[in-house]
Amino acid sequence: MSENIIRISGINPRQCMKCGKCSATCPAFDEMDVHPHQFASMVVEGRVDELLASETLWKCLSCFACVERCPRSVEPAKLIEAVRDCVIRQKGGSYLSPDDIPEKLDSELPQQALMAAFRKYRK
Amino acid sequence: MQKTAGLIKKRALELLADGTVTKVLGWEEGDFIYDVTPAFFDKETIDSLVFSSFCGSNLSKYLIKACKEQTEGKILVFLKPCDTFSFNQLLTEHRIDREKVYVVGVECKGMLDIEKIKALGINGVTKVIDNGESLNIKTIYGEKTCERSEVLLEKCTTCKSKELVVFDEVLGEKAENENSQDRFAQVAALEAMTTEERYAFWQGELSKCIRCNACRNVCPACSCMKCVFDNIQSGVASKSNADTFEEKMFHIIRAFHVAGRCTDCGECSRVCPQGIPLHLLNRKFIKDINELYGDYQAGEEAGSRAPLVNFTFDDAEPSVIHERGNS
Amino acid sequence: MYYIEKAKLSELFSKIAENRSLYLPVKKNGQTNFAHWEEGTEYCDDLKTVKSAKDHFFPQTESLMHFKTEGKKIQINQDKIPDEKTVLFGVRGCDAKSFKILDSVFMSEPQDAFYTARRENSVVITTACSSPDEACFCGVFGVDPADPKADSDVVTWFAGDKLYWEAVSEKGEALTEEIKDVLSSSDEKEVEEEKARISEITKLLPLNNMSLSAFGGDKTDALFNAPQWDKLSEACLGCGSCTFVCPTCQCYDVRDYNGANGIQRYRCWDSCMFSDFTMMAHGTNRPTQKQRFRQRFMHKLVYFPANNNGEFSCVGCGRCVARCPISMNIAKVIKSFGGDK
Amino acid sequence: MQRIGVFVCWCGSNIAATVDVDAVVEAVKNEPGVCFAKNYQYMCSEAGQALIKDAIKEHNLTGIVVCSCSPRMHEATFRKTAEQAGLNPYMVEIANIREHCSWIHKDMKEATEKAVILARAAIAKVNLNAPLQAGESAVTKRALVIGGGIAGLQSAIDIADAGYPVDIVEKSPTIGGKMAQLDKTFPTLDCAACILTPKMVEAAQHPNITLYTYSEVEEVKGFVGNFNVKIKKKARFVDSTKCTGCAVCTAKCPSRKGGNEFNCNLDTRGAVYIPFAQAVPNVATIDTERCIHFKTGKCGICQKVCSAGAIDFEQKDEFIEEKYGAIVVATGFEILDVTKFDEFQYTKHPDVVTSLELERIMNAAGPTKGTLLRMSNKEHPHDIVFIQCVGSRGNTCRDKTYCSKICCMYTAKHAMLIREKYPDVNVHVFYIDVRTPGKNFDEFYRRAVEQYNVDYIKGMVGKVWEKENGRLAVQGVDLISNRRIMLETDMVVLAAAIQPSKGVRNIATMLTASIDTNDFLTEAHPKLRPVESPTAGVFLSGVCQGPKDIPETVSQAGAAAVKVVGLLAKDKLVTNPCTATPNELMCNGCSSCARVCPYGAIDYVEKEVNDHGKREVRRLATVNSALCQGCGACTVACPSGAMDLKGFSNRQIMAEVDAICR
Amino acid sequence: MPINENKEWKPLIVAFCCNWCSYAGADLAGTSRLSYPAEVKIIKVPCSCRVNPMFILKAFERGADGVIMCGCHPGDCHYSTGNYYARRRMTMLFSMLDYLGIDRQRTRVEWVSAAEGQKFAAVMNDFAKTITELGENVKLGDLRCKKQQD
Repeated sequence: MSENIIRISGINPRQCMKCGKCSATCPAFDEMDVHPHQFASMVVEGRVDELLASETLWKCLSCFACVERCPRSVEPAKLIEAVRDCVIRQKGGSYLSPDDIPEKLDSELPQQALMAAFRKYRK
Repeated sequence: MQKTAGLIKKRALELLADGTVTKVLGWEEGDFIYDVTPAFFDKETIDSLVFSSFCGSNLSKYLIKACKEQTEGKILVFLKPCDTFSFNQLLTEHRIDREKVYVVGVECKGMLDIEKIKALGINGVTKVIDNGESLNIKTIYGEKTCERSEVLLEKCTTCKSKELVVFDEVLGEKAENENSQDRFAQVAALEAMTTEERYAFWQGELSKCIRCNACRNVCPACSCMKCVFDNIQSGVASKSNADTFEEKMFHIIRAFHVAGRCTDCGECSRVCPQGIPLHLLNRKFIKDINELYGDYQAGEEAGSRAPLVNFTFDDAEPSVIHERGNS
Repeated sequence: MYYIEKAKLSELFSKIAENRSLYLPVKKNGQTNFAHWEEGTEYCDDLKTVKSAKDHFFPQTESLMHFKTEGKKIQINQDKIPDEKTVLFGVRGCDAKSFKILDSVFMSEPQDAFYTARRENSVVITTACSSPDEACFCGVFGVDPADPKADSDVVTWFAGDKLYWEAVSEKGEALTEEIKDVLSSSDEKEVEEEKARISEITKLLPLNNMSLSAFGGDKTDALFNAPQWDKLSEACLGCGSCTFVCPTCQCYDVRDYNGANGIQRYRCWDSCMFSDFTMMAHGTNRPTQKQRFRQRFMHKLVYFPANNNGEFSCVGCGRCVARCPISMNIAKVIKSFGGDK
Repeated sequence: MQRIGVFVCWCGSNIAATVDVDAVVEAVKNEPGVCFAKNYQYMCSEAGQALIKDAIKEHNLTGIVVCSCSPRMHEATFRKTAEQAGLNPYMVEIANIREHCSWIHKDMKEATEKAVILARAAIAKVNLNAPLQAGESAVTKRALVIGGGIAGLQSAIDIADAGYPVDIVEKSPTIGGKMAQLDKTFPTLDCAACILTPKMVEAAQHPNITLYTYSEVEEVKGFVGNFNVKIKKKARFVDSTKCTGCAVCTAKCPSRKGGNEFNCNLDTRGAVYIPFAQAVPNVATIDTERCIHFKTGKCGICQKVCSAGAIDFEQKDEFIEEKYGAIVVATGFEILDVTKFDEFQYTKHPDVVTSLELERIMNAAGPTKGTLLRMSNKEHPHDIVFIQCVGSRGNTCRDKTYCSKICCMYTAKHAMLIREKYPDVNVHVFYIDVRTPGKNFDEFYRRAVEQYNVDYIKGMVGKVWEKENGRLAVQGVDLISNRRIMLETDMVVLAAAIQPSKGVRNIATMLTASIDTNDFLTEAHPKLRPVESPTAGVFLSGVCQGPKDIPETVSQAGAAAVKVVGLLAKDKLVTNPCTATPNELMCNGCSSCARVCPYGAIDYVEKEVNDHGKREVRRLATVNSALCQGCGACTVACPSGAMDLKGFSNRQIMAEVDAICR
Repeated sequence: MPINENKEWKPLIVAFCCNWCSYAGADLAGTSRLSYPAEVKIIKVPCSCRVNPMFILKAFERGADGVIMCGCHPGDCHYSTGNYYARRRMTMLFSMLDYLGIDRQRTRVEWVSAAEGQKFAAVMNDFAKTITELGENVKLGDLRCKKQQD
């Protein structure tokens, strides 16, 4: 599973020097249960189940601040995205169902975002 | 052509007369119009100086010896655009002395190959009149004609440049280089073959080699005092192709020794009595160099650093060869 | 006189090849040269092969002996003298004459065993030149391209749709006897017409009337220091193309090749035009290209006749005229010494 | 024909267990040139060497082959042995039948066959060996030190003390380097100026030292023992023989807008300036870029106020050529440009400073006269955040991959000094790792934590921004407690990476000294020759070789000095005899060889040659055998094979190929 | 001693190693007892830039089935720039051999440092495997050098 994540992300998590800059940068840090800086070592340690269950996957904004700042080219957002992909693949592509949409709709939500969400969370 | 020939003779006379030069290097007329011989002329002998569509030979190499012997005054040399590249390359390698040479650049629209005329079945040629587009050929079997473009020298069909890169003055009308074919097309075609096909091709061609050394001796880049193949001390000396290995060794090493220095003047193929397309070896190196190390034209600029005596830190690894297709 | 239809040439060749190896001009990779005939090989009737026919008797490289070391002992093994029975078809009159010139070098004492064996085992079939070209000047050296009988075993003519066949020596007769099945008898009418036609063309050849009066065995003093050599040799590149295509050049070098399998002693063609020709410990005795150039022509036109009853070592084949990269050749040499007068 | 002896070593069982040494001896006996062959248990032992010596004498051997361990191990040994027996040491070849044979193969038959082939190759080579004589070259007993920082000064003083004249070339107007900008030094906290300025004065006054300040190396030619160096003394437009350093001109100069480099541009200086009060030489320099006179032709106030009449607007650059036996490179370092790290607001907010800027702020001679003040409003700060590893240890395009080594210690120093002087200031240090190896270093850091209550936070700062109250917000993470840290602070100090000075590339090229991907000069051997460049006669001192602190720099500077002294103490240098040599009769002077020579060892001469009786003047390559290191690049560039390498000639290598492929 | 007494064909591989890195790397492979085929025979040269294409052709002429050149990693050359020239030269030579239809896998360049004993052995094992699979070199040898089976 770890290999899968490494393959999908194209990232070598062993490059991480555990400086924490990703977490220091992350705008969604407080919302997360597993913080960006933990991702690399958890992938290395094979604690994938915890990651798969983590809220963080859905809290990460993919703003790429961590990717931008990471001095070691570990780029946690890509790791998180890879874990997210794994979850989606496991669920058979039904994280987001059309039934969920009405309650999520609000007047300011752009159509684009909806389309993007479907593209991303349904396979 | 006749006009240019007239201009050339006139300028040679003038420059000899006003003392600008003491000697003229040009072409001397032969028995038939196509058999001109490179020759040095002075005031007395200048009459036999000619210029025709068969002046394909590159005169620049003769300057090596001539510059050494020239003690006073300059040598006038007539160089076609492709020859000027060789001239520059010789300057780069300190083989000739720019101060001793007066270069008259002669514009060129491609030189002719008597072999190609004969290959058309035109036999017994005694005279050829170049009308610009077509040729009138007198033979002992009557008059014949053919298109000029059919019988250009191989090197002229793939002319790399009509630019004179070095000269003191220019004669003739500048020709366009529009009809020239891609000079790397044949190389690319060979590259596209399978290894076995290429092997068969070269085996067929190189096995014709008789080691007459004409390719080497005519080559302006082959200006060694003593070639490794003639030097019994070198450990690789050989005089004949007693085994097929020797023909490969000779041609690989010759191409390698001129790699990055070869201006692609095409003389090697022109003079080969067996018609081996030797230029395809040199062009392969030129193509590789252009692709791997950036475009480089030997002789374009005097003093430039040849690619094989140069490098960059991020040059391609030799493994690029192994990664190529067509095995 | 016999004939065979041109269309049936391959029958003739297979017949000849039944008991002997047949060599004839073949076009390969754009160049015509003598090659071994096998079923399917196509005869090429080009006027001239690039290399002359001399290779057949005097190949460019030839192994002479092998040395082998065992411990510190050395063992010498002579190479086998060739015993292949051969037929050479399609030889032009000029090349046929060159064999005679080579014979006087290799078959006079000390006799060259390899050359002699090849020569004795071969039958030479000449073919008249139906379309001589501007570089031909064999007439100057007494060759008749219309009827190359001299120095030949069988003479052939291509005329109309037939190949005419006439044996002119014992060897030729013997061969004819062997293959008579495929030949038909004929009169000489068409051949005579062909001979006349060729003779007419020969008159038009621009180089065919040169005079050799300036040359000969007694002309060393007159020619050696002649001023013409400077100009003539000026552009010479020092390559060996003239030598290697020449049917009469016969110089060779003997070399040793030290391979993993012992040492091979072999000979290979050499050229007096090469800067390392006859290189000796002290250097070369002809250090300039002028000297080397002069040597080649003095040898052909002066030294050779001096030692061979006035026979010139040139047959006027014109190969050097066609092949010299800078268009310098023996015809120009002859002319510059007044040969065109 | 050579008379060759072959000596096959058993190396105890190391070789003999896998290689049938008797069979090897038998097999090589019939090789050309071999007239003696023997095996022995330990060839390198005294008895083994005696065996070789006896054989050389008894059999009149002209060359020997030792089949043994790697030549890297005992080639020198056996060469000496041969020399003792009267044989030229270069007539010895080693066939490596241990590392390259017995140790890697298990099958005895296979290993024995290979050993025989390796021996044959060595025999084939010896057959073509010729005695070689090591050359000699004289040594110029003078050293050049490039860079006048602490590294250069220390090297220069040590060399000068040993009695050799030394010239220091310093590109800025004063010696002292980066250390002069420092306030205090760790771990003793003594003031940098107090320990540095005496050294500067010592160098200036030392009879064996010549200072070339405001000067640069223009050109280096020559080779170890014989360098020819051209030095450019840039025009100061002040006659240094007249200037008394009174500094009146510097005070009166009306062009005051430009930054003061010495104070990291935190304040300004005049166009005519003396970098700092203790500058050596204490001479003013006119900055023509800023000088009104040079820009408009007007002004000239400095000239008017100078009582010594030292101002000379007409002064020209001066060139000095000097010969040296050895060169010490001590070009030091500079601070990484941190403007690319926009998350820390360095370019936007004056209260975000680098550590070197903080040094100046803390220094009594600095822009705030030593009072710790915020640069934005000149107020006393209450909180300071230090961020470590800015630009170090990363692998992205804006980072350096290495650890800058000194930051952990100077940050601890800064934290401690601030807490000592201003106990009211809270100090936070964001770190990834604290690296403090060194004598009293970790104790020093612990003191900062334990005694001075410096708040060390394991984690990085993600971003810094300005709050409405003008203070700075710092968002970081504490990896130990796995929580987000939000701090409000008055100042942020960035421990910026250090990198080699920009000019070093140019100097390395001139010296043909190699540099690594980070532009640090490469040492000849990372462990055994750490202060020597691979280029003979060039030595490395200080940070130009790699990040170091002051004590390390000084000890390395001393080591470099010893190497220089060791070199200058010799009257003659023995040169490697395996050098390239051109065959004059074959050289055509095409320059290919010179273009590939990494040492500039090839030159051309017009020379008359006698080519078998033909005399003519030709352009010929000549090799300076003292410069040539014997790489052989030229031999392949030469198409005619005129250039060959002694000891590794074309014939010799081809003979080896032949022997192997037999 | 006759070489290759047994009939099983084994390739002949010539390795040119620079003195400073690759030769030392080979030494380290030996010291570490990392085996590679005995068919590999090493020739020491001062630097990879000393390797003349003629040496490589010579080896093939003499019956080598594969030729490998090892030098310091680019940037680590003892002579600072030698291997950069070698790199270009070998690229060109290999390209020409390939162009002439000679199996390009028979030639190789590897950069092996003095510390890479492991790599040296791995490279030699791999190269020997490649050459064994390719079989005997028939395209570029001199027939006169073929060993006679007597």
